[in-house]
Amino acid sequence: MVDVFCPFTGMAFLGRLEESSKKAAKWLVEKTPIRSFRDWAISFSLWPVHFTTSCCGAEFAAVSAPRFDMERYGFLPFNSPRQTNLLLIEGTLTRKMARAAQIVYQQMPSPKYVVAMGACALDGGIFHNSYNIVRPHELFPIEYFIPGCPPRPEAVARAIVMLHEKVKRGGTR
Amino acid sequence: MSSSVMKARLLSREGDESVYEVFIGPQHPASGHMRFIVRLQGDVIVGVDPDIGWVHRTMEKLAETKEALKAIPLFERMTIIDSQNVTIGYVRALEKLLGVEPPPRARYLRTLLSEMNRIASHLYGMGLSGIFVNHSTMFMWCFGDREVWIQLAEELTGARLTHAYSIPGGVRRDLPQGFAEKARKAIRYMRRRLEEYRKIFFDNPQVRARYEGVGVLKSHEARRLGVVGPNLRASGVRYDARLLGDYGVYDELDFVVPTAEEGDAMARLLLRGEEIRQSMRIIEQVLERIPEGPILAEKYLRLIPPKLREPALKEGRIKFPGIFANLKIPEGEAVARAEMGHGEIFYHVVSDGSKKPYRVRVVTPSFRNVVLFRYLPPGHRFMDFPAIYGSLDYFPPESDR
Amino acid sequence: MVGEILEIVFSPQFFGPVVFPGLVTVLLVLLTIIWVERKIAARVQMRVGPLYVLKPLGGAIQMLADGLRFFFQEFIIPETVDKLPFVAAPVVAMTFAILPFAFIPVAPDFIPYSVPYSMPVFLGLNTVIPLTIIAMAWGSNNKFSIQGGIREAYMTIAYEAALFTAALAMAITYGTLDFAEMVEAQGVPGILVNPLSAAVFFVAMLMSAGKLPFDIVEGEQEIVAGPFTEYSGIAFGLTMGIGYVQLYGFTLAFTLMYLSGWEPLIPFLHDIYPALGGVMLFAKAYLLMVFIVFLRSVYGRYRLDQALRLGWRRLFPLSLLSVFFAVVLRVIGVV
Amino acid sequence: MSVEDLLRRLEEKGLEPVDRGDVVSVAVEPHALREVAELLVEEGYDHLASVEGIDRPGEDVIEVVYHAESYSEELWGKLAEIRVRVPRGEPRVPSLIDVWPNALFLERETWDLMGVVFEGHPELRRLLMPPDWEGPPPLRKDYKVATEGVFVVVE
Repeated sequence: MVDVFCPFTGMAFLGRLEESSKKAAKWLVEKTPIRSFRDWAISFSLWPVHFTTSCCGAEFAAVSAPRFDMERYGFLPFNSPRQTNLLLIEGTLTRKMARAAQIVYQQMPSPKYVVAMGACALDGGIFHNSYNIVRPHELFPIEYFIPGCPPRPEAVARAIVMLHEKVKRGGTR
Repeated sequence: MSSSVMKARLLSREGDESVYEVFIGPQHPASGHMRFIVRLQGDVIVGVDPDIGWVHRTMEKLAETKEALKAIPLFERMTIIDSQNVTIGYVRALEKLLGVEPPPRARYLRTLLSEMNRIASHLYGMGLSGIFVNHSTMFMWCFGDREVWIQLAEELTGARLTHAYSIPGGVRRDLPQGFAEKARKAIRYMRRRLEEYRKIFFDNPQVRARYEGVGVLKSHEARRLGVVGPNLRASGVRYDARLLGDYGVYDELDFVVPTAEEGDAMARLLLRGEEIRQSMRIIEQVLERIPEGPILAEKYLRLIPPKLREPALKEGRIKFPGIFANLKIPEGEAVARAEMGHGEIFYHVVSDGSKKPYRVRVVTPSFRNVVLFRYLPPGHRFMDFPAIYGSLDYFPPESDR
Repeated sequence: MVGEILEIVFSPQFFGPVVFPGLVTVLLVLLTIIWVERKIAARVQMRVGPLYVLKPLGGAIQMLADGLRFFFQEFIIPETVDKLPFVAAPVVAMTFAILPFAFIPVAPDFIPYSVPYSMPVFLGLNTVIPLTIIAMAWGSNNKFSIQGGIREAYMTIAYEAALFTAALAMAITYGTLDFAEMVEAQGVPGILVNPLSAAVFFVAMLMSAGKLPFDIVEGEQEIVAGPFTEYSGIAFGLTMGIGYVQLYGFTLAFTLMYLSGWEPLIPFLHDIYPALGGVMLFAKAYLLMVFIVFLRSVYGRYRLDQALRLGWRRLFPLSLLSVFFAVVLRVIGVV
Repeated sequence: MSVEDLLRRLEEKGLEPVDRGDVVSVAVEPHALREVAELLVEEGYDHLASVEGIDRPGEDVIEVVYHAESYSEELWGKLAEIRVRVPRGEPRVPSLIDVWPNALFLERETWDLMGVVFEGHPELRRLLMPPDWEGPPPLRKDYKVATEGVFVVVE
């Protein structure tokens, strides 16, 4: 963030080149045709990060496996949080894991979404009185909760489709 | 090998400044819910420190706060992919304390679901071992075929994964109509698929190159380390908790406990395939021989009010009488062992005569296999590590409980 | 005025690098081949694959959605990275992946930059990419990235020697270093004349483009995404594309060297506009690419040391053998 | 290598083994623990199946229970159980990692969750609990968690 000499000071860029270019880019991205284009692209490219927090991961794997195949919606579990935009909390979040989940969430580039899966992620579920769990809604802004213990893959698929539609019509901001 | 040499290999090594430490997990494409601190010297692993506990949901403590029966669905969450086998041990321990034996039909039904779960669990493990060498087809095939067995189990019990099928004294539901035919069809399908797995995976030169001769565990080491399950049998030790005759009807059935001598990762994978074959044999025999009769012990059937008892027996669904949840567990102790897909699970239930167990100790197969992460990888290449991990069929929530 | 612009646009010097086989075609190939890869894998794996993004065409524009998403996503430059290589390396890598297309002839009278040694120039420009990948790895300042960079360095040395020597064999066979002349010299497709060289070139090509079973550099099961672990947004989109662009370039070169290039030429198309004569070349290269991405559903990943052993102990001696073979062919005067 | 041998040898040591069907149970003092463990290894109990602590605040002791298991066919159905009672205030037992190598993680877990100190264990670090866990070992009876009500209506 340095002041750059700019002959058009006061005309095009108000003072700081970097900041005003960011503003301009943001303005451009928020304009209607580009924004709806962008929302369309994001909605068909929800890539969850490879981050299994608990046993609901078994059903999460089933979601991308042949019978339920969420890749039809462009849903592709991917390696590093830097390249993904969806964090699926798969079941119980233990205290140890919650910290990792927070770091993973911070590492993800925006726009990013969180979907909490399972009764444990809702409010503890069967482990509501455990000494080692946290409720994910205290940590992240969560778009959708998926009830069930574990939720059936259909339910997970439905949540993803709902998120997909929400993103598509620009409902996530 | 003396135990001191073994101990030296087991202890974690910090290494000097030439060691390159890589943290694999908890967010990592190949770690699932755990972390490995892998110490490398060049490309060679000097030591691995498994850091578990990321999914520790305090099952043992919570079991003490619940009525004994309610802990069955709780323990299922340890190994959600294998929930009948993980709870059968607990149910057996309760049965020993309560002094009831399940009727023959219930024992057959338990065996049936156990084997279906074992197949699903092995498919899960084989699928993961595929993705750990980036063989995505194996992963997808196994997970797709797993759905066949999950659907069958759903038909039998009403739940995809969390069956809560065995209860002290029997099972919860009877065999649905037309189940035998569907199961036989699934077996025919699976036999055909296993051939295809062999073609694309087990005989694939790339897979053989990655798995053969990697992570060799010798027989005497496996004995001393208390390794369980297919990992033990692949090292040439013939031991299977099903052979103890403590639960199910395994002593009446004709099946083989496969073993392999090599003890490497490939042997562990092939053994899982062989166990699926044996499980299918067991299912066929169970469907043939299953006797007629009640599915809950007489002692508990009597607890059901008479006007509900007749429909319950007719429909084959047990609706729990209220008193059932409030069973007093007689004072005493019981141990039970059962063979899960991953290996042997051990339960020790201590009761002080109240409704809730005083202490439940459960040692899960994955927890007993954790030592292998210390023991096997040193000396291997870094890229062998996922192969070793994949071949061990380790399930973190089970280990952490 | 319009005529002049059109003349410039349709001159081989512009049309070659920018439209075909260059930038525009590269983007088109990128968009489709990744979709083809995912679709083939899905079909083998009893799935459907990308579909709902464009249902009538089976989701063919899935990569457009993914690419746009990367484009609009935040590009995070972490505090700990070395900013210049981190930001510049993907761009440089992409540039050097696209530059070689200027030296690829697509039809008899359509040679963008006619140099008498287009083959070494093409291969040489491709060897810059590993350096940029190492720069990315180093700039990322991430343990996984550095591991990936080291793997890239090892792999580069292992496959490049074999790749160049195999190509040399063909140069000896045809007596020229120019792609266009090679195609003209091919009465019989080169793959039949010197199958050894073709096999070595093919495997080395797989290694170079980082395709299965040699996607060791990005080995996600060990090192997350290798050198690209820290990249997000548009920069990751670029890094993801590099491998495919390289693959496209190599398949074109393979077609020119071993599969008799644009032959059989379709005179009707060639008469309309010379570049259209390259349709056969493109079709062959594309089919080859489809075959290569199909390998994803058959193979897993080899280990680093196994790949290196393959490179040094098998491919390199075999490539030397193929040179010897080419010399023998030349001496006895078969070609 | 048979159960009779084991019972006889334990009795020779002056202990009182109890055969409870599938378990041979023997109570020992902490100082004799290692000796008995080595005896069990000689008798074919080659690994541990479990190490656990049972908290008994009423008697002010923690009972450390070891279950040894064997992969030899003669001893399959019989577990060997060693019970050690240590004071609740200062629960210390010698580590058996030299005798049974796989006690490594089992003992570490028992330390983590029950607070039993295994003397001579090389790495008593947190295993399952978060590394910054403070407060009493969670499996002790004085660590209370909310209990469930009874939701079942008695018909």
